[in-house]
Amino acid sequence: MAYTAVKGGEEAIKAAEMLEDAAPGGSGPSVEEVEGGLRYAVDSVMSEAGLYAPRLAARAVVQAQGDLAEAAFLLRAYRSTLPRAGYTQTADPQEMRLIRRISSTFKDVPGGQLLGPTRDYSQRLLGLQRAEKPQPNGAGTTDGEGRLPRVTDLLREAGMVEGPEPREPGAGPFDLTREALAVPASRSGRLQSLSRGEAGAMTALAYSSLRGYGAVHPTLAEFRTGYLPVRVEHPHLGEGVEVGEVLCTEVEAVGREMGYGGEGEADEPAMSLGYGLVFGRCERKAISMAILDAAIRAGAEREQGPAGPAEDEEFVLYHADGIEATGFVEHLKLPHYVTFQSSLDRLREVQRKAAQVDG
Amino acid sequence: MTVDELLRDAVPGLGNGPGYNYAFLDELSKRELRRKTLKAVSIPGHQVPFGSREMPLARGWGTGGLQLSLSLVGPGDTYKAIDQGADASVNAVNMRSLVSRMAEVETTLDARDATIVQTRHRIPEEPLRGDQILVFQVPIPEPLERVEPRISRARRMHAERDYSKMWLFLYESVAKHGEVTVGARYPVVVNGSYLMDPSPIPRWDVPKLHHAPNLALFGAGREKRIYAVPPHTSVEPLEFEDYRFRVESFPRGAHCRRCGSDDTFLDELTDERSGETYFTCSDTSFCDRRLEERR
Amino acid sequence: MSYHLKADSLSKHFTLHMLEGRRLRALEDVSFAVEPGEFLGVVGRSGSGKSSLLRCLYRRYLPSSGSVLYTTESGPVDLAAADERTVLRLREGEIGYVSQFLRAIPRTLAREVVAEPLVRRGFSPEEAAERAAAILGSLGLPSSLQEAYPATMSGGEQQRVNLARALVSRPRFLLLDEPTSALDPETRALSLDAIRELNDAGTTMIGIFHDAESLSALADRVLVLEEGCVRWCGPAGEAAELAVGV
Amino acid sequence: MKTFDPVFGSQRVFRCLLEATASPGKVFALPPFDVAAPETVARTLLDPEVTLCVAGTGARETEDRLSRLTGARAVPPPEADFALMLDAEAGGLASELKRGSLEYPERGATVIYAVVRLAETGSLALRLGGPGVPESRNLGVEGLPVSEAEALRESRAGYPLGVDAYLVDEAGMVAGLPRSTRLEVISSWPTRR
Amino acid sequence: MNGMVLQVEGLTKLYGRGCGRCVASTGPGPADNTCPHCGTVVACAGVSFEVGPGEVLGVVGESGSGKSTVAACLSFDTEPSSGAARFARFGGRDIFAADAAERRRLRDFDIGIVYQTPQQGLDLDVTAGGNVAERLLAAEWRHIGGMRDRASQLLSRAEIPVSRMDEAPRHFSGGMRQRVQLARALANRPALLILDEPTTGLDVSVQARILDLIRDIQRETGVATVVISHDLGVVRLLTERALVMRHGRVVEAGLTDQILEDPQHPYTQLLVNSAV
Repeated sequence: MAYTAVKGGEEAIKAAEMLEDAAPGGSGPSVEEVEGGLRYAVDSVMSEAGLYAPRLAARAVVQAQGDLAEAAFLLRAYRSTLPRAGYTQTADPQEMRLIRRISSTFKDVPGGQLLGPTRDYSQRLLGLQRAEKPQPNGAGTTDGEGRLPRVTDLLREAGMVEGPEPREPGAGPFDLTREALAVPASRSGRLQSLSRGEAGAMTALAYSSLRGYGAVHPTLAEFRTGYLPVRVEHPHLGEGVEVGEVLCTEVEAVGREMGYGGEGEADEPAMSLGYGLVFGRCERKAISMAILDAAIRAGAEREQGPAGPAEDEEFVLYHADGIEATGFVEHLKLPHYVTFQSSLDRLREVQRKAAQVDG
Repeated sequence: MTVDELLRDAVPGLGNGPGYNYAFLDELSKRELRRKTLKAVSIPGHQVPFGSREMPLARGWGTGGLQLSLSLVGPGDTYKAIDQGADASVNAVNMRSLVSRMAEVETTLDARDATIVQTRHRIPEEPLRGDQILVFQVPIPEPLERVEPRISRARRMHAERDYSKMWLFLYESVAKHGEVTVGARYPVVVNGSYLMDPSPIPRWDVPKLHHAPNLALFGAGREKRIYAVPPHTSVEPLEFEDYRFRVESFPRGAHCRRCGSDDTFLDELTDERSGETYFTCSDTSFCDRRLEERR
Repeated sequence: MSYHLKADSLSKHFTLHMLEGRRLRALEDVSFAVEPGEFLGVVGRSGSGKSSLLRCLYRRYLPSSGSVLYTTESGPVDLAAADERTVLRLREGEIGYVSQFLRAIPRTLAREVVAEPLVRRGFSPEEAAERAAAILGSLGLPSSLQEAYPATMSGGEQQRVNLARALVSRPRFLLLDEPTSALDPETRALSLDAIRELNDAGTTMIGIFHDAESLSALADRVLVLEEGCVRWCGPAGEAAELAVGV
Repeated sequence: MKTFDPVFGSQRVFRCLLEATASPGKVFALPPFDVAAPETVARTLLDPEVTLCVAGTGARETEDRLSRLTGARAVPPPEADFALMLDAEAGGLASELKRGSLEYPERGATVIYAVVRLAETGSLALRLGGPGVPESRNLGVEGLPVSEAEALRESRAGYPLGVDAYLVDEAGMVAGLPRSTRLEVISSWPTRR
Repeated sequence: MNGMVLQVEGLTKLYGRGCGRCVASTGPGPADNTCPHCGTVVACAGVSFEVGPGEVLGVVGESGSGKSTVAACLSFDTEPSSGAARFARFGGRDIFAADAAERRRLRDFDIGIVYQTPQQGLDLDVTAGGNVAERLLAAEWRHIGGMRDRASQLLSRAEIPVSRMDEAPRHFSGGMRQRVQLARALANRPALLILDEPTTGLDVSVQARILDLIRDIQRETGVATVVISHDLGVVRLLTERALVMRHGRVVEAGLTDQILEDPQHPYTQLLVNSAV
């Protein structure tokens, strides 16, 4: 009968698993095929899991049969079993080996626009024939040596954009995986939380802000995708050693929300800055993250409180995590008959009292 | 070197499948959970935030209770898991298999044999002893969530022990319905101080928490909080002098169709053939034992 | 000589900020004294500063300079400089004021308007209402009108409510600003009787009257004002030869 | 003697501490290891995420060792999450430690006192009450000055703010004094050492 | 405390980072309350007054004068930048120095407030009786029958028909909502009542009834009261003493009838002469 039978839960679960495994269809793509061919799926899973491991992410995508929320969940659950071997040094996104770099602030931006590999500017036609894979000419990336100037630095020098936020006091950045996030969150806590957020949820919230539920409608000062070197301190030499690189997308958005100049500067009005940095080429999410970062800060400064859900830090940070949201929504599939019985009892009591009054 | 090999080398612990530490969690995670658990016991009823790890179960499926159990268990333990009172319910089965696989502990269906009982939505009918620990899976740890969804505000209300909004919620249900309409998840005050959510147990089980001889630990994985009721601690449901707290009542003459009990919490079922309502014990192991004894 | 109230070089100027700071002089260097139980009449042409003087004494106007020494039951107080709380206490306890026009409490029955000062002094609402009815009756206000809002009444009726409110608590000191101007001769006589009765019982009074009869019927001495200055002050009888502005 | 094992040793010590916290004042035997009992407690609870201070005779050396073994950062007492008092008789620690805030009372410190002996009677006799204590319970301590017991009690005057304590004796016995426990000094006389 | 109920001294509230020159650079002189140096808004500065038992003090001024900031500080809705408010029921101590628990106690028991907007002072979706009962619950009343008796007394005193006690104020008119607020504010017999524009935005006839009610209840209970209003009529009717505020400063203080008949400050004269 039901999954709540007194006996047989164990058998039922095994049978259910078997049915799932035996579902009709081919064997699906291999881990390698997913890693190479479904790059955005892999990026999305890494980004939401908070673990940069393309091979494992691809494996998760295969195991979840393309359910990316499930795949991110698998990877994040796996991540929590991993001990922390050490801490990397603070990475400087300036060092990124760029494959893409766009600025929408100025027609001609120092360092130039680098469109990189994208179909952003092409027609979205569903291809009905398999296309030949073209051979691009050139490496397609900068070498990371000749650093491109940062648009926000230029704007800041001109006094147009707020200064950097003062460093948070204390030993180091907040660690979301070690501590429960409380709001108001530190900036590092907020950015970590957003960086692991669910792309769809973040896009929706950022969109609501653009549509007027809030007032953040920024311009992308800089949008960069590229490989960011990761360094750890050499245990004996004490200097940084590059141990690899991670593909990241970084967004700096400047907004007409007026802030003030930074520490020690004249109190001149300036544009505020929203920041986004995510694993992989999750471009939508990176932009949304920058909007939400700016929106949350705008909300905190408003005398009358947040102007919309996107500006409400607690609302955004507690609802943007896809793993938490999907888990709780899906837990409704679990049995609840004890609590339901308890509700029935109250309802009957209320009905009985109502009947007494009417009678 | 493969990823798996790399990980196996990096992780201390036993051979619980490639890449997994004893009891699944890495030692640092366990340590944090343990520290927070001790604080939770030291401040009964207070919700201690912790850096809840992702588990191989979905959020909302008992990750909090599971993390507590995994930080507690050692080779000498005997573990029991129930969901809705039943050891064979899907969630309980999953918990039991995971914990026994990852921590190599004995499992049992008999509450008397367990050192750790992990539960969703029920307290066993069998009275627990002082050497047993009851671990609750908590979906929503915040009792004030019904009246204040904002965590930051609810936290301030706890700081000030400002519970008039919760009382008002109960007042309103009496004003509107002539009765307190809270079913399960009945709010309680622990040690005369903090308002606490006992997790969605039926009201039937709430009195069992009051001055219980055993330690009760509550874990909310998604909401990342741990709280506790030490043994011999007062746990009082909110009630008015003229509207007392009452447990669920079953129709006159209702009893378990299997073991005949009329003093246990019953599940209401419908006979597929006759269409009649009948009852069985919610605590299936307890029911089995009674049935055995009566034979 | 013991005085109940003594004004010394009292002046009142107005600065009209909305009219480029134009200054108006209402009172200039006014000095006089009233003995306990005495009735001092104030006379003068319209605009001579009579009402301003009474208002300064009651502190509805803030005097610009000078002093107003008032002997309370527990010692002297300078009404021109006293803090607000002292003034309010005196208004509540011993200084009454009847203005030319009714400033009754809106939406309150005549009898309640009159009873209110008593209630505030701790009388029971019933007893206060009884006394209010009695005094309104003695001023010739029919009980049907006592149960009406004063705002709906004629000028004369309003004036009697006003007077009754001041008399009912039997103040030690009473300021009267044309309290009978709108009354017919019959009710005016009743009002004057009530005022005199209180004066005879020991209440010190300063009054402005629009008619010579009322003045001569009540005043022991008369203060004559002209353009804000004291022109003359002396026994009531000697004032007959002076022009009394009406 | 058995080597302290970070996985299973910690697990057993933790369960013992949990019982001690849940039943304040009751004396439990810590599992014996090749490390001094108070240090097994520290090594069970500390890791790089928390801070530590050690006081008493030989504090510096112990602090260095624990920092190295657990990764916990050594800090002055007012910043410490955990404090270890090697020589409880010196006293004066509880009043310096952090007590948490009303919103986050759990941020109050945990102090581990190394004492001489725990029993039902001792030169310092405490009467305890509160959660985990049916009616009341007596605890005798050898080697904890009355002033320190008073300082501990004072730290909880603003409950839920306060300092949580464990007493660990030379025989490897432990008793918990969480902040919810009401403390009353019923008798004391100078200890011999 | 010299028998006073409340003594406010030097109450100052700045919105913004402040630069040390804010207070000196704002106020009636510069006719602005935004600091020209740093953009900080000086909502009020150096406001001092006292209220005695049974007294009603008016605070008059147009919007932006800082009068509502005074109310917001006294009801803990905003934190003053500096200044003190000694309160007799708080042992004569400064309420701004109270800790969170003490503040809640003060708000629950000792200071009643009626806001201009009912949604600030009421939960519009909780029954009228529940809104009153919330105060009683905070005062640890635990008997529903008893609370309902007390709530119906208070509500009927506030001219809310008892038959509507179990309806939510969302369905009430603006005037009724204000009366529920009043009943709620008085539930625990506060020592101080703060009325922040209690009748603003209501129809004239509704205003009149509420003002009468406030006056009567104030007389009956003798609660020390601070009435914040831009409406001189309200202040004339309810108060005996008043402060006039502009640009965050008190520009005039005195007896209410004196302020209305013989205003000293240019702004007060303008205000009095602007009454229609």
